Amino acid sequence: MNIFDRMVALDRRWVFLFLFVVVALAYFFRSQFSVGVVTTGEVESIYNFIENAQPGEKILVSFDYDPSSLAELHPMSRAIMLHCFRKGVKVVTVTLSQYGAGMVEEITREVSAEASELYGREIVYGEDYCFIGYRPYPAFVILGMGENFRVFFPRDYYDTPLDEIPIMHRVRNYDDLKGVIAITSGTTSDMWIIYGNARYNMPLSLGVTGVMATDYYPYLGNALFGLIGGWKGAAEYEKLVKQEADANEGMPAQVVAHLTIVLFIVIGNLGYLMTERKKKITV
Amino acid sequence: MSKTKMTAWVVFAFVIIAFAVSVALKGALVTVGAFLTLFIFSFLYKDNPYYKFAEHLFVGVSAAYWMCMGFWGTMVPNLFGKLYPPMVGGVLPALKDNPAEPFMIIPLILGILLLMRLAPNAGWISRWALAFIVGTTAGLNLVRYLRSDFIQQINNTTFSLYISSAAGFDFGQTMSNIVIFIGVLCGLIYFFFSKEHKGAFGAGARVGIIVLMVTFGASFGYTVMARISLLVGRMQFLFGDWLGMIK
Amino acid sequence: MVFTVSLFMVIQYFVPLDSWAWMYQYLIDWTIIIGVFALLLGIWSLLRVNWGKISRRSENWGYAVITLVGLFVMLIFGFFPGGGNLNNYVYEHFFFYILVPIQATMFSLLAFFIASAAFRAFRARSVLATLLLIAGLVIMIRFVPMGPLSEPISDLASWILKVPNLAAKRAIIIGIGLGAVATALKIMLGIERAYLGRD
Amino acid sequence: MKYILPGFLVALLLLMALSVTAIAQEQDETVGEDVDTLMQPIEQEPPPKPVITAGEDRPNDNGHKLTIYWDYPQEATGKIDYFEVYRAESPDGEFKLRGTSPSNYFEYFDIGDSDENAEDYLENDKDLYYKVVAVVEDGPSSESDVAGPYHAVGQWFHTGKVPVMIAVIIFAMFTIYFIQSARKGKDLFVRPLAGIEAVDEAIGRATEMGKPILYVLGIGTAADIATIASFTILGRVAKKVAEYQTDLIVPCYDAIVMSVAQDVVKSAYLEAGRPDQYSDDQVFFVTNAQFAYVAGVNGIMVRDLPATNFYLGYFAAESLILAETGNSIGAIQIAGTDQVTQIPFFVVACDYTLIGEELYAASAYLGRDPLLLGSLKAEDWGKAIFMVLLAFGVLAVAFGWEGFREIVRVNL
Repeated sequence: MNIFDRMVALDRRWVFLFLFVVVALAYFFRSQFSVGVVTTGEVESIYNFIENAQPGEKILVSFDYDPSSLAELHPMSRAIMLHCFRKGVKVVTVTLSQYGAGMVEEITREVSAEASELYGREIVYGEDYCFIGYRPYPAFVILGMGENFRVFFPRDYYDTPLDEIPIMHRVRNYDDLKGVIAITSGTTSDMWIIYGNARYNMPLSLGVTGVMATDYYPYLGNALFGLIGGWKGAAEYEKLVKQEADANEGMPAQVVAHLTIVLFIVIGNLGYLMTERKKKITV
Repeated sequence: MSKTKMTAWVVFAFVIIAFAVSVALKGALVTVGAFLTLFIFSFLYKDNPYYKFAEHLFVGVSAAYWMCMGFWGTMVPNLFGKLYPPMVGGVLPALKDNPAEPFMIIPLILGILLLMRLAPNAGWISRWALAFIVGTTAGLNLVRYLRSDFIQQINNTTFSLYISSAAGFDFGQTMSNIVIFIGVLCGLIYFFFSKEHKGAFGAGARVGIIVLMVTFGASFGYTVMARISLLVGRMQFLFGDWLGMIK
Repeated sequence: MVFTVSLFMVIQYFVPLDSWAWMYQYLIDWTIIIGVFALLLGIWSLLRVNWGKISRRSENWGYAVITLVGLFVMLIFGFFPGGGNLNNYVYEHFFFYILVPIQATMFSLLAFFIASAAFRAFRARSVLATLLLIAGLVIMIRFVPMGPLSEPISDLASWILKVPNLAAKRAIIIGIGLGAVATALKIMLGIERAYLGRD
Repeated sequence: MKYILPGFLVALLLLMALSVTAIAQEQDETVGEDVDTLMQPIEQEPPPKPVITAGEDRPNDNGHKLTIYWDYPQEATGKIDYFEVYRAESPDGEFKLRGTSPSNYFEYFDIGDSDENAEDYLENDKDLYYKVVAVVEDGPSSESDVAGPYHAVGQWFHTGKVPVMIAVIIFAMFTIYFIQSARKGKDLFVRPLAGIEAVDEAIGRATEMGKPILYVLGIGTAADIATIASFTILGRVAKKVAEYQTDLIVPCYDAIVMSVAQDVVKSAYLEAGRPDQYSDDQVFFVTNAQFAYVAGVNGIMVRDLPATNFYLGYFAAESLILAETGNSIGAIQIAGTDQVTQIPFFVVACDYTLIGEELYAASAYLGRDPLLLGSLKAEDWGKAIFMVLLAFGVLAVAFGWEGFREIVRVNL
């Protein structure tokens, strides 16, 4: 058995071992080296969207995920909110996920505290952001908010009437917002496209998990103006707002894992092509 | 004692000692979680008694878990609670005063019919329950799929092939739209069953399968990211939560 | 039976009245309840198979005991002391410290399998396999910083995800939609009867 | 026959065009009367009065909802904070606050509950009266006159769903037509599918090797289309297996799926003349937790070493775990699912993959049942119609007729 035969018939357990060791090392030493994340157009367009907003303009951020997808989606939620607070863009938050309310409350509180520290100004509930709560049946809520936020949310999560919240003043529906960013881990993303964008035509972009992302690329440029997919997308956004955190810390592991897989594919193909050539000669 | 048996006992002793040490140092709960995690990972090397243990435990516990969830989450509030509310008053006081809904006797009967299949020679009765379930969803699927997978798709694919932007005629976008249009048509041609893939039709089908393959490769490549995230999550548990080596 | 309920489900889609929505809700509730009854059948089958293994003392019968012990411990704590809720110590801890870690670990095995599948199957055997390979590689190396090459690769990756991806998924979805509708119709008309256990 | 398809298409387009005109309803809004502002001798002068102009039922719903419109002088909107909308069941009854609207919008969508025990129940076909208050938070507010009666009504037919209904009717007609012609014995051609051709070979291989065959129905319920298609294939496979006297293992995820699979396999064995070889131990329940099921099936694979694995049905993330484990034991693997996200993994890791619709078609292929083949023909016509509509749509848009997209839009 020569080297090329071995390359073709390599026991997959070597692949497993190698991958495990490499990912573990990269994760251990994640703070030692940083990877240059290449930003992509679909993430940049969300960044630019907020960057070009005037202070005082409002966006709706919908956190449609539950704690099980928190690890993957939380970094992008944080980066987007920090960016808004830095620009003075006001954030209206909502959740369409049954188990999302407690989580959103926590995220908004944490991020606003962090932003207060970072940007040296108090981020105030009601002035800079608000959380209007959760209602079931996402499709109907999305349609309802297109009519008037008060249809499903007469009061916010803390039971304050919407008209008494300064940012909701004179905000009736999507028309009064600069746009909507929905961070979702399930079918609500389809609903935002079908019932939100198609019907009310507001600028919409999505933040989704890595598995879902390929399903939503096709909507870029028509229904969506931007898309953030998984850790990579979140890492790009963190880089754009210069607030590198969780997603960027995960990137070394991601990069070496991808490199490992690419390497093994190359080994496999090299071996395959060489043995094939030899076969042709002998026959 | 053969050599393999010896090794097995040594490994077993090692696992037991490690388990005991871990319980002493880190507490029982996180230790159980960590060892079960390692047992499952050991399957990557080969099937072994530790994986078998975790697997069989997992199957038994999960089956019971869903049975209990189904009972307390569905049967009690939606069947008993509606059929005769006072019956569940003890556990779900909120439902106690609701009016009884006699119609709920129907699923009870259908459910019992379903169980009749355990009795010999009465298996055919259970088909009534199956017919009910399948019939209901068939009707639902009929309209749902036609709406979302057929009509909605026509709407989505009907776009202008010719794109001009502020800068004038947008060549790239126009080409992309043409590729999408042709791609969809050829993809559909590939799925034709009653026509032989020959000549121009065959060429269309060939283009269709090419587009499909490119897509499959891309989806596969993209998913790697999500799967590695899962692995990193497990490492965080093993090295962070359990061993405390990383924060 | 099948025809009546399925026809009702089709018609209710077009009728927004309360009374119809009410019937619809009932039908959905019923199917869920019947599903729970069926779980009993499942548990019965599980018991039967494992008990069979134990009584025959077949290979690995010891593991069948583990399954049954896990099942009964969980069932007992799930049904009796709870008093209507499942907040008892054993039930919750079995869930958090046995089910959750094993589940997450099984899921994370995918990281390894996706690597081994890529290694084994991404070979340039034919034109189609090569296309699969190239598309996969482009998407994967978009992660890796590669200096001046990064930009065009990331653009190409985006294009693949936006254009061929859209066309292919749409074609598949339309096919599935039509196939599903045809199957639903066949069930309504009583042509497809395999689900009743006979052809 | 030649004219049937074009005929259908023309009829379809006509019907769709009609439906669009039906949807476009005219709103009759009465022009508001002049607002007479009362001058009051206090420091702060109250804002002008809103004038309710209309209260309309929402079309295409179950009732319980009304939209209230009012007029308000544009220049006065800056002076007020918001509007409050009140409702009562008689003009001099008790008015209850329904909600608010920002000062720059002059309409309110009153959604009542459809449950008569609910607090904000809005009864259908009942006289309802409204008034609107322009609120100034730290000053006097002004109230509109009571307007009404308005009614909320439930509709019998959802006009926004007309395209779906047309599609249902056309598709049902196609299917019935082709099934009828298949019944008459018309021979229908179907192209070969590699995955299906391989079934016989795969079963034969297992027999030669003396190893069992593993058939996984996926994690769908008995009502999922993919599972139903898989039952039919299971029946064919089981019959062959019984004829060859090979072992068949069917671990199940769903209990109902298990009962059906037992019946399917039992009757297949009966058909093959070997009812004695069947036992309920072949088709058994594992558990209905996704990954526990995978763990169990993986265990079966590495211990029973099947020569052939079938994965046909509904699959989620477990697809690749199963397929890779199956590959590691050297089994021939035939997979098929309608889950778009999982198809790539099967394509990569299995020998043969039925992509999406091919899975549904497989049952007809294996059975060669003219009735089932007839419906394949109907599916093909559906695709042809789709392609024609698509081409038509693209042309329509190219010539600037956006109306076409409106026809094929389904409103919720």
